[in-house]
Amino acid sequence: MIIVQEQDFDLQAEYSALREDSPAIGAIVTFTGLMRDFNQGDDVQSLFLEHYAGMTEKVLEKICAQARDRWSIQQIRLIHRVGELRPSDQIVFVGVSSAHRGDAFAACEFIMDFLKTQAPFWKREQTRDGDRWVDARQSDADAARRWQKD
Amino acid sequence: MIIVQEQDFDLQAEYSALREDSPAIGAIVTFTGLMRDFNQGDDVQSLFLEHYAGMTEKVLEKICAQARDRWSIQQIRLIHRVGELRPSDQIVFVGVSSAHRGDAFAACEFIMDFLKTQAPFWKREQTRDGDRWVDARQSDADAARRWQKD
Amino acid sequence: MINLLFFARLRDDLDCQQESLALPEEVTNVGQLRDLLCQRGDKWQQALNMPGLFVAVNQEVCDWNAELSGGEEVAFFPPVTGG
Amino acid sequence: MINLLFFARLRDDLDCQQESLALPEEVTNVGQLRDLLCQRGDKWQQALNMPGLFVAVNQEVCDWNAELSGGEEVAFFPPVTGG
Repeated sequence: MIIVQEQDFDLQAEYSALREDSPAIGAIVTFTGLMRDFNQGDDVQSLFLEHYAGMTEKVLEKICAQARDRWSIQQIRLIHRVGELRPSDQIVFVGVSSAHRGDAFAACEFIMDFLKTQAPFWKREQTRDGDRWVDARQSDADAARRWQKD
Repeated sequence: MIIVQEQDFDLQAEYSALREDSPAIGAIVTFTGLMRDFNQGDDVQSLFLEHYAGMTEKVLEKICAQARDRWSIQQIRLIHRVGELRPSDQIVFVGVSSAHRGDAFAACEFIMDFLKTQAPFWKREQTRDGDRWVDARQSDADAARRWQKD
Repeated sequence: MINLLFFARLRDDLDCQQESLALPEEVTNVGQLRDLLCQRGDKWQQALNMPGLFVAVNQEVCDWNAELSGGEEVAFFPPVTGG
Repeated sequence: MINLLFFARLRDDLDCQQESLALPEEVTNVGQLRDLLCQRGDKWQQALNMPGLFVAVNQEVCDWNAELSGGEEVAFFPPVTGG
Protein backbone atom coordinates (compact mmCIF):
# COMPACT_ATOMS: atom_id res chain seq x y z
CA MET A 1 0.00 0.00 0.00
CA ILE A 2 1.51 3.29 -1.19
CA ILE A 3 -0.23 6.62 -0.58
CA VAL A 4 0.77 10.24 -1.29
CA GLN A 5 -1.59 12.58 0.54
CA GLU A 6 -1.97 16.00 2.16
CA GLN A 7 -3.68 14.70 5.31
CA ASP A 8 -1.84 13.52 8.39
CA PHE A 9 -1.66 9.78 9.11
CA ASP A 10 -2.21 7.61 12.17
CA LEU A 11 0.66 5.34 13.18
CA GLN A 12 -1.63 3.11 15.26
CA ALA A 13 -3.92 2.42 12.30
CA GLU A 14 -0.96 1.54 10.07
CA TYR A 15 0.59 -0.68 12.74
CA SER A 16 -2.72 -2.49 13.36
CA ALA A 17 -3.10 -3.17 9.64
CA LEU A 18 0.40 -4.68 9.55
CA ARG A 19 -0.09 -6.70 12.73
CA GLU A 20 -3.51 -8.17 12.05
CA ASP A 21 -2.43 -9.52 8.71
CA SER A 22 -1.14 -12.94 9.82
CA PRO A 23 0.07 -14.89 12.90
CA ALA A 24 3.20 -15.80 10.89
CA ILE A 25 4.52 -12.26 11.46
CA GLY A 26 7.28 -12.07 14.05
CA ALA A 27 8.61 -8.56 13.43
CA ILE A 28 7.26 -5.14 12.53
CA VAL A 29 9.64 -2.23 11.89
CA THR A 30 8.26 1.28 11.41
CA PHE A 31 10.00 4.47 10.38
CA THR A 32 8.40 7.87 10.81
CA GLY A 33 10.02 11.03 9.49
CA LEU A 34 9.10 14.25 11.32
CA MET A 35 9.63 17.88 10.42
CA ARG A 36 12.51 19.37 12.42
CA ASP A 37 12.42 23.00 13.56
CA PHE A 38 16.03 23.56 12.52
CA ASN A 39 17.86 22.87 9.25
CA GLN A 40 21.02 24.06 7.50
CA GLY A 41 21.74 26.38 10.44
CA ASP A 42 18.38 28.18 10.67
CA ASP A 43 15.07 28.02 12.48
CA VAL A 44 12.39 26.78 10.11
CA GLN A 45 8.83 28.06 10.50
CA SER A 46 7.11 25.87 7.93
CA LEU A 47 7.74 23.58 5.01
CA PHE A 48 6.04 23.09 1.65
CA LEU A 49 6.35 19.67 0.05
CA GLU A 50 5.94 19.55 -3.73
CA HIS A 51 5.91 16.37 -5.81
CA TYR A 52 5.61 15.07 -9.36
CA ALA A 53 2.18 13.43 -9.18
CA GLY A 54 2.08 10.14 -11.05
CA MET A 55 5.81 9.66 -11.26
CA THR A 56 6.13 9.67 -7.46
CA GLU A 57 3.84 6.68 -7.07
CA LYS A 58 5.65 4.80 -9.86
CA VAL A 59 9.05 5.35 -8.24
CA LEU A 60 7.78 4.29 -4.80
CA GLU A 61 6.19 1.13 -6.28
CA LYS A 62 9.49 0.26 -7.90
CA ILE A 63 11.49 0.77 -4.68
CA CYS A 64 9.04 -1.45 -2.74
CA ALA A 65 9.23 -4.13 -5.46
CA GLN A 66 13.02 -4.10 -5.20
CA ALA A 67 12.77 -4.53 -1.41
CA ARG A 68 10.42 -7.51 -1.92
CA ASP A 69 12.86 -9.09 -4.36
CA ARG A 70 15.71 -8.75 -1.91
CA TRP A 71 14.17 -9.69 1.45
CA SER A 72 11.43 -11.95 2.74
CA ILE A 73 8.64 -9.50 3.57
CA GLN A 74 5.01 -9.96 4.51
CA GLN A 75 3.62 -6.43 3.98
CA ILE A 76 4.78 -2.88 3.25
CA ARG A 77 2.80 0.27 4.05
CA LEU A 78 4.18 3.60 2.82
CA ILE A 79 2.64 7.06 3.24
CA HIS A 80 4.24 10.35 2.18
CA ARG A 81 2.62 13.70 2.81
CA VAL A 82 2.71 16.72 0.50
CA GLY A 83 1.66 20.35 0.95
CA GLU A 84 2.14 22.67 3.92
CA LEU A 85 3.79 21.23 7.06
CA ARG A 86 4.81 22.62 10.47
CA PRO A 87 7.61 21.63 12.91
CA SER A 88 6.98 18.23 14.56
CA ASP A 89 4.48 17.27 11.83
CA GLN A 90 4.70 13.75 10.48
CA ILE A 91 6.10 13.69 6.91
CA VAL A 92 6.60 10.06 5.95
CA PHE A 93 5.78 6.58 7.25
CA VAL A 94 7.24 3.24 6.20
CA GLY A 95 6.09 0.07 7.96
CA VAL A 96 7.36 -3.42 7.10
CA SER A 97 6.24 -6.76 8.54
CA SER A 98 8.13 -10.02 8.23
CA ALA A 99 8.67 -13.38 9.88
CA HIS A 100 12.15 -12.24 11.00
CA ARG A 101 13.51 -8.92 12.25
CA GLY A 102 16.59 -8.76 10.00
CA ASP A 103 14.44 -8.65 6.86
CA ALA A 104 12.06 -6.06 8.33
CA PHE A 105 14.88 -3.72 9.44
CA ALA A 106 16.79 -3.97 6.16
CA ALA A 107 13.76 -3.51 3.91
CA CYS A 108 12.46 -0.52 5.91
CA GLU A 109 15.81 1.30 5.83
CA PHE A 110 16.38 0.41 2.15
CA ILE A 111 13.01 1.89 1.19
CA MET A 112 13.75 5.13 3.09
CA ASP A 113 17.26 5.46 1.62
CA PHE A 114 15.97 5.13 -1.95
CA LEU A 115 12.88 7.25 -1.33
CA LYS A 116 15.26 10.01 -0.21
CA THR A 117 17.37 9.87 -3.38
CA GLN A 118 14.91 8.77 -6.09
CA ALA A 119 11.32 9.79 -5.32
CA PRO A 120 10.42 13.18 -6.89
CA PHE A 121 9.59 15.23 -3.79
CA TRP A 122 11.05 18.68 -3.10
CA LYS A 123 11.01 20.67 0.15
CA ARG A 124 10.76 24.46 0.31
CA GLU A 125 11.42 25.88 3.77
CA GLN A 126 10.13 29.13 5.20
CA THR A 127 12.67 30.78 7.54
CA ARG A 128 12.75 34.25 9.11
CA ASP A 129 14.87 35.36 6.13
CA GLY A 130 12.39 34.10 3.52
CA ASP A 131 11.76 30.96 1.47
CA ARG A 132 14.39 28.57 0.19
CA TRP A 133 14.56 25.21 -1.55
CA VAL A 134 16.22 22.55 0.59
CA ASP A 135 19.51 21.24 -0.80
CA ALA A 136 19.99 17.52 -1.41
CA ARG A 137 22.42 15.92 1.07
CA GLN A 138 25.53 13.96 0.16
CA SER A 139 24.84 11.75 3.21
CA ASP A 140 21.59 10.57 1.57
CA ALA A 141 23.39 9.65 -1.64
CA ASP A 142 25.99 7.77 0.44
CA ALA A 143 23.26 5.93 2.39
CA ALA A 144 21.64 4.69 -0.84
CA ARG A 145 25.00 3.60 -2.27
CA ARG A 146 25.59 1.27 0.72
CA TRP A 147 22.90 -1.08 -0.65
CA GLN A 148 24.67 -1.72 -3.94
CA LYS A 149 25.58 -5.38 -4.31
CA ASP A 150 29.11 -6.25 -5.36
CA MET B 1 12.95 4.02 29.82
CA ILE B 2 13.26 0.25 30.28
CA ILE B 3 10.37 -1.86 31.53
CA VAL B 4 9.92 -5.62 32.02
CA GLN B 5 6.25 -6.38 32.62
CA GLU B 6 3.51 -8.99 32.24
CA GLN B 7 0.94 -6.58 30.79
CA ASP B 8 0.58 -5.80 27.12
CA PHE B 9 1.83 -2.42 25.83
CA ASP B 10 0.41 0.26 23.55
CA LEU B 11 2.53 1.21 20.54
CA GLN B 12 0.67 4.51 20.09
CA ALA B 13 1.46 5.61 23.67
CA GLU B 14 5.15 4.76 23.25
CA TYR B 15 5.33 6.51 19.88
CA SER B 16 3.62 9.64 21.28
CA ALA B 17 6.09 9.77 24.16
CA LEU B 18 8.99 9.61 21.71
CA ARG B 19 7.48 12.16 19.32
CA GLU B 20 6.39 14.82 21.80
CA ASP B 21 9.81 14.97 23.35
CA SER B 22 11.37 17.65 21.13
CA PRO B 23 10.94 19.37 17.72
CA ALA B 24 14.61 18.53 17.02
CA ILE B 25 13.58 14.92 16.33
CA GLY B 26 13.54 14.01 12.65
CA ALA B 27 13.30 10.23 12.82
CA ILE B 28 11.56 7.60 14.95
CA VAL B 29 12.22 3.90 14.37
CA THR B 30 10.18 1.29 16.22
CA PHE B 31 10.60 -2.46 16.40
CA THR B 32 7.85 -4.73 17.69
CA GLY B 33 8.39 -8.44 18.16
CA LEU B 34 5.26 -10.61 17.96
CA MET B 35 4.64 -14.22 18.90
CA ARG B 36 4.52 -16.45 15.82
CA ASP B 37 2.19 -19.45 15.66
CA PHE B 38 4.89 -21.65 14.19
CA ASN B 39 8.46 -22.38 15.33
CA GLN B 40 11.07 -25.07 14.77
CA GLY B 41 8.65 -26.94 12.53
CA ASP B 42 5.61 -27.08 14.84
CA ASP B 43 2.42 -25.23 15.63
CA VAL B 44 2.80 -23.39 18.91
CA GLN B 45 -0.24 -22.92 21.14
CA SER B 46 1.28 -20.67 23.79
CA LEU B 47 4.54 -19.38 25.16
CA PHE B 48 5.87 -18.80 28.65
CA LEU B 49 8.56 -16.15 29.04
CA GLU B 50 10.80 -16.50 32.08
CA HIS B 51 13.49 -13.99 33.09
CA TYR B 52 16.17 -13.31 35.70
CA ALA B 53 14.60 -10.36 37.51
CA GLY B 54 17.14 -7.71 38.39
CA MET B 55 19.84 -8.90 36.03
CA THR B 56 17.55 -8.44 33.02
CA GLU B 57 17.14 -4.72 33.70
CA LYS B 58 20.89 -4.29 34.25
CA VAL B 59 21.74 -5.96 30.94
CA LEU B 60 19.15 -3.91 29.05
CA GLU B 61 20.46 -0.67 30.64
CA LYS B 62 23.96 -1.58 29.53
CA ILE B 63 22.90 -2.35 25.94
CA CYS B 64 21.05 0.99 25.72
CA ALA B 65 24.07 2.84 27.15
CA GLN B 66 26.28 1.24 24.50
CA ALA B 67 23.84 2.36 21.79
CA ARG B 68 23.95 5.93 23.17
CA ASP B 69 27.76 5.88 23.12
CA ARG B 70 27.81 4.77 19.53
CA TRP B 71 25.04 6.83 17.88
CA SER B 72 23.44 10.23 18.34
CA ILE B 73 20.12 9.38 19.95
CA GLN B 74 17.42 11.49 21.54
CA GLN B 75 15.40 8.85 23.44
CA ILE B 76 15.07 5.08 23.81
CA ARG B 77 11.97 3.25 25.04
CA LEU B 78 12.21 -0.49 25.64
CA ILE B 79 9.50 -2.83 26.91
CA HIS B 80 9.80 -6.61 27.23
CA ARG B 81 6.95 -8.80 28.38
CA VAL B 82 7.23 -11.91 30.55
CA GLY B 83 4.74 -14.61 31.54
CA GLU B 84 2.12 -16.37 29.42
CA LEU B 85 1.72 -15.28 25.77
CA ARG B 86 -0.45 -16.37 22.82
CA PRO B 87 0.15 -16.28 19.03
CA SER B 88 0.12 -12.71 17.63
CA ASP B 89 0.74 -11.25 21.11
CA GLN B 90 3.25 -8.43 21.36
CA ILE B 91 6.47 -9.58 23.07
CA VAL B 92 8.96 -6.73 22.85
CA PHE B 93 9.06 -3.07 21.82
CA VAL B 94 12.10 -0.90 21.08
CA GLY B 95 11.59 2.70 19.98
CA VAL B 96 14.42 5.12 19.20
CA SER B 97 14.20 8.81 18.30
CA SER B 98 16.99 10.84 16.74
CA ALA B 99 17.68 13.89 14.58
CA HIS B 100 18.65 11.58 11.71
CA ARG B 101 17.29 8.27 10.45
CA GLY B 102 20.62 6.43 10.14
CA ASP B 103 21.26 6.71 13.89
CA ALA B 104 17.71 5.67 14.78
CA PHE B 105 17.75 2.58 12.52
CA ALA B 106 21.20 1.43 13.67
CA ALA B 107 20.55 1.93 17.39
CA CYS B 108 17.18 0.16 17.27
CA GLU B 109 18.55 -2.89 15.44
CA PHE B 110 21.68 -2.97 17.64
CA ILE B 111 19.55 -3.01 20.80
CA MET B 112 17.42 -5.89 19.47
CA ASP B 113 20.43 -7.93 18.33
CA PHE B 114 22.08 -7.68 21.76
CA LEU B 115 18.83 -8.15 23.68
CA LYS B 116 18.43 -11.44 21.77
CA THR B 117 21.89 -12.73 22.73
CA GLN B 118 22.56 -11.16 26.15
CA ALA B 119 19.37 -10.40 28.09
CA PRO B 120 18.39 -13.28 30.41
CA PHE B 121 14.98 -14.24 29.03
CA TRP B 122 13.97 -17.80 28.17
CA LYS B 123 11.00 -19.03 26.13
CA ARG B 124 9.12 -22.25 26.83
CA GLU B 125 6.68 -23.23 24.08
CA GLN B 126 3.56 -25.32 24.41
CA THR B 127 2.93 -27.48 21.33
CA ARG B 128 0.50 -30.32 20.68
CA ASP B 129 3.28 -32.72 21.74
CA GLY B 130 3.97 -30.98 25.06
CA ASP B 131 6.24 -28.25 26.45
CA ARG B 132 9.74 -27.49 25.28
CA TRP B 133 12.41 -24.85 25.87
CA VAL B 134 13.20 -22.84 22.76
CA ASP B 135 16.73 -23.32 21.41
CA ALA B 136 19.01 -20.33 20.90
CA ARG B 137 19.61 -19.53 17.22
CA GLN B 138 22.98 -19.27 15.53
CA SER B 139 21.49 -16.50 13.34
CA ASP B 140 21.01 -14.33 16.44
CA ALA B 141 24.63 -14.81 17.49
CA ASP B 142 25.71 -13.90 13.94
CA ALA B 143 23.51 -10.78 13.95
CA ALA B 144 25.11 -9.53 17.17
CA ARG B 145 28.61 -10.24 15.87
CA ARG B 146 28.04 -7.92 12.88
CA TRP B 147 28.23 -4.92 15.24
CA GLN B 148 31.79 -5.66 16.41
CA LYS B 149 34.13 -2.86 15.48
CA ASP B 150 37.41 -3.76 13.80
CA MET C 1 4.27 17.89 -29.73
CA ILE C 2 5.91 17.04 -26.44
CA ASN C 3 4.76 18.08 -23.00
CA LEU C 4 7.48 19.82 -20.95
CA LEU C 5 7.33 19.97 -17.15
CA PHE C 6 9.59 21.84 -14.70
CA PHE C 7 9.62 21.30 -10.93
CA ALA C 8 10.71 23.04 -7.72
CA ARG C 9 13.67 25.45 -7.99
CA LEU C 10 13.83 24.89 -11.73
CA ARG C 11 10.22 26.00 -12.20
CA ASP C 12 10.87 29.10 -10.09
CA ASP C 13 14.07 29.97 -11.98
CA LEU C 14 12.42 29.55 -15.39
CA ASP C 15 9.09 30.95 -14.29
CA CYS C 16 7.55 28.05 -16.21
CA GLN C 17 5.65 25.03 -14.93
CA GLN C 18 4.41 23.44 -18.11
CA GLU C 19 4.79 24.00 -21.84
CA SER C 20 3.75 22.22 -25.04
CA LEU C 21 6.46 22.24 -27.67
CA ALA C 22 6.55 21.15 -31.31
CA LEU C 23 9.69 19.06 -31.66
CA PRO C 24 11.96 20.25 -34.54
CA GLU C 25 12.98 17.41 -36.84
CA GLU C 26 16.65 17.55 -35.84
CA VAL C 27 15.85 17.04 -32.12
CA THR C 28 15.75 13.28 -31.53
CA ASN C 29 16.92 12.88 -27.92
CA VAL C 30 16.66 14.71 -24.55
CA GLY C 31 20.23 16.03 -24.76
CA GLN C 32 19.35 17.81 -28.00
CA LEU C 33 16.12 19.06 -26.41
CA ARG C 34 18.11 20.58 -23.58
CA ASP C 35 20.48 22.28 -26.06
CA LEU C 36 17.47 23.70 -27.90
CA LEU C 37 16.00 25.13 -24.68
CA CYS C 38 19.37 26.58 -23.63
CA GLN C 39 19.35 28.69 -26.82
CA ARG C 40 16.49 30.68 -25.30
CA GLY C 41 18.99 32.72 -23.24
CA ASP C 42 21.10 32.92 -20.08
CA LYS C 43 18.25 32.05 -17.69
CA TRP C 44 17.61 28.75 -19.50
CA GLN C 45 21.28 28.08 -20.09
CA GLN C 46 21.98 28.43 -16.36
CA ALA C 47 18.94 26.55 -15.05
CA LEU C 48 19.37 23.54 -17.37
CA ASN C 49 23.02 23.19 -16.36
CA MET C 50 22.40 23.07 -12.59
CA PRO C 51 24.41 20.39 -10.74
CA GLY C 52 22.54 17.11 -10.47
CA LEU C 53 19.74 18.05 -12.90
CA PHE C 54 17.39 15.12 -13.60
CA VAL C 55 15.40 14.46 -16.72
CA ALA C 56 12.49 12.00 -16.89
CA VAL C 57 10.73 10.80 -20.03
CA ASN C 58 7.21 9.52 -19.47
CA GLN C 59 7.84 9.61 -15.71
CA GLU C 60 10.98 7.51 -15.80
CA VAL C 61 14.41 9.01 -15.07
CA CYS C 62 16.74 8.62 -18.06
CA ASP C 63 20.10 9.80 -19.39
CA TRP C 64 20.72 12.46 -22.04
CA ASN C 65 20.75 9.91 -24.86
CA ALA C 66 17.11 8.88 -24.31
CA GLU C 67 15.26 9.12 -27.61
CA LEU C 68 12.29 11.35 -28.34
CA SER C 69 9.83 10.75 -31.16
CA GLY C 70 7.08 13.20 -30.18
CA GLY C 71 4.16 12.72 -27.79
CA GLU C 72 6.37 12.22 -24.72
CA GLU C 73 6.07 13.90 -21.33
CA VAL C 74 9.54 15.28 -20.54
CA ALA C 75 10.23 16.58 -17.02
CA PHE C 76 13.29 18.47 -15.79
CA PHE C 77 13.91 18.72 -12.04
CA PRO C 78 16.60 19.33 -9.40
CA PRO C 79 17.90 16.64 -6.98
CA VAL C 80 15.02 15.30 -4.89
CA THR C 81 14.65 16.18 -1.18
CA GLY C 82 11.66 14.23 0.15
CA GLY C 83 11.38 11.92 3.13
CA MET D 1 27.41 -18.51 52.18
CA ILE D 2 26.64 -17.95 48.52
CA ASN D 3 23.23 -17.82 46.88
CA LEU D 4 22.87 -20.20 43.92
CA LEU D 5 20.23 -19.65 41.22
CA PHE D 6 19.27 -21.89 38.28
CA PHE D 7 17.06 -20.80 35.37
CA ALA D 8 14.92 -22.29 32.60
CA ARG D 9 15.93 -25.74 31.29
CA LEU D 10 18.70 -25.92 33.87
CA ARG D 11 16.28 -25.43 36.76
CA ASP D 12 13.99 -28.12 35.30
CA ASP D 13 16.87 -30.58 34.79
CA LEU D 14 18.24 -30.04 38.31
CA ASP D 15 14.81 -29.70 39.90
CA CYS D 16 16.32 -26.79 41.83
CA GLN D 17 15.58 -23.07 41.55
CA GLN D 18 17.56 -21.65 44.45
CA GLU D 19 19.98 -22.90 47.06
CA SER D 20 22.17 -21.39 49.79
CA LEU D 21 25.58 -22.99 49.98
CA ALA D 22 28.46 -22.64 52.43
CA LEU D 23 31.56 -22.20 50.27
CA PRO D 24 34.36 -24.72 51.17
CA GLU D 25 37.71 -22.99 51.70
CA GLU D 26 39.30 -24.54 48.62
CA VAL D 27 36.59 -23.14 46.28
CA THR D 28 37.74 -19.65 45.24
CA ASN D 29 36.28 -19.23 41.73
CA VAL D 30 33.19 -20.19 39.74
CA GLY D 31 34.98 -22.93 37.82
CA GLN D 32 35.78 -24.66 41.10
CA LEU D 33 32.20 -24.12 42.25
CA ARG D 34 30.94 -25.86 39.11
CA ASP D 35 33.33 -28.79 39.73
CA LEU D 36 32.04 -29.06 43.29
CA LEU D 37 28.42 -29.16 42.12
CA CYS D 38 29.23 -31.73 39.41
CA GLN D 39 30.39 -34.13 42.15
CA ARG D 40 26.76 -34.41 43.24
CA GLY D 41 26.12 -36.95 40.46
CA ASP D 42 25.30 -37.53 36.78
CA LYS D 43 22.34 -35.16 36.71
CA TRP D 44 24.52 -32.25 37.86
CA GLN D 45 27.49 -33.33 35.78
CA GLN D 46 25.35 -33.32 32.65
CA ALA D 47 23.39 -30.14 33.32
CA LEU D 48 26.43 -28.02 34.21
CA ASN D 49 28.22 -29.11 31.04
CA MET D 50 25.43 -28.14 28.64
CA PRO D 51 26.62 -26.32 25.50
CA GLY D 52 26.67 -22.55 25.91
CA LEU D 53 26.09 -22.59 29.70
CA PHE D 54 26.32 -19.09 31.22
CA VAL D 55 27.39 -18.16 34.74
CA ALA D 56 26.68 -14.76 36.30
CA VAL D 57 28.15 -13.46 39.57
CA ASN D 58 26.10 -10.73 41.20
CA GLN D 59 24.00 -10.46 38.02
CA GLU D 60 26.94 -9.97 35.68
CA VAL D 61 27.99 -12.63 33.18
CA CYS D 62 31.58 -13.76 33.80
CA ASP D 63 34.04 -16.47 32.83
CA TRP D 64 35.02 -19.53 34.86
CA ASN D 65 37.97 -17.73 36.48
CA ALA D 66 35.77 -15.16 38.25
CA GLU D 67 36.66 -15.12 41.93
CA LEU D 68 34.32 -15.96 44.79
CA SER D 69 34.85 -14.81 48.38
CA GLY D 70 31.44 -15.67 49.84
CA GLY D 71 28.27 -13.59 49.88
CA GLU D 72 27.85 -13.60 46.09
CA GLU D 73 24.74 -14.41 44.06
CA VAL D 74 25.82 -17.00 41.48
CA ALA D 75 23.42 -17.87 38.66
CA PHE D 76 23.74 -20.65 36.09
CA PHE D 77 21.58 -20.52 32.97
CA PRO D 78 21.31 -21.79 29.36
CA PRO D 79 21.69 -19.57 26.26
CA VAL D 80 19.08 -16.81 26.33
CA THR D 81 16.07 -16.81 23.98
CA GLY D 82 14.15 -13.58 24.59
CA GLY D 83 13.01 -10.89 22.16
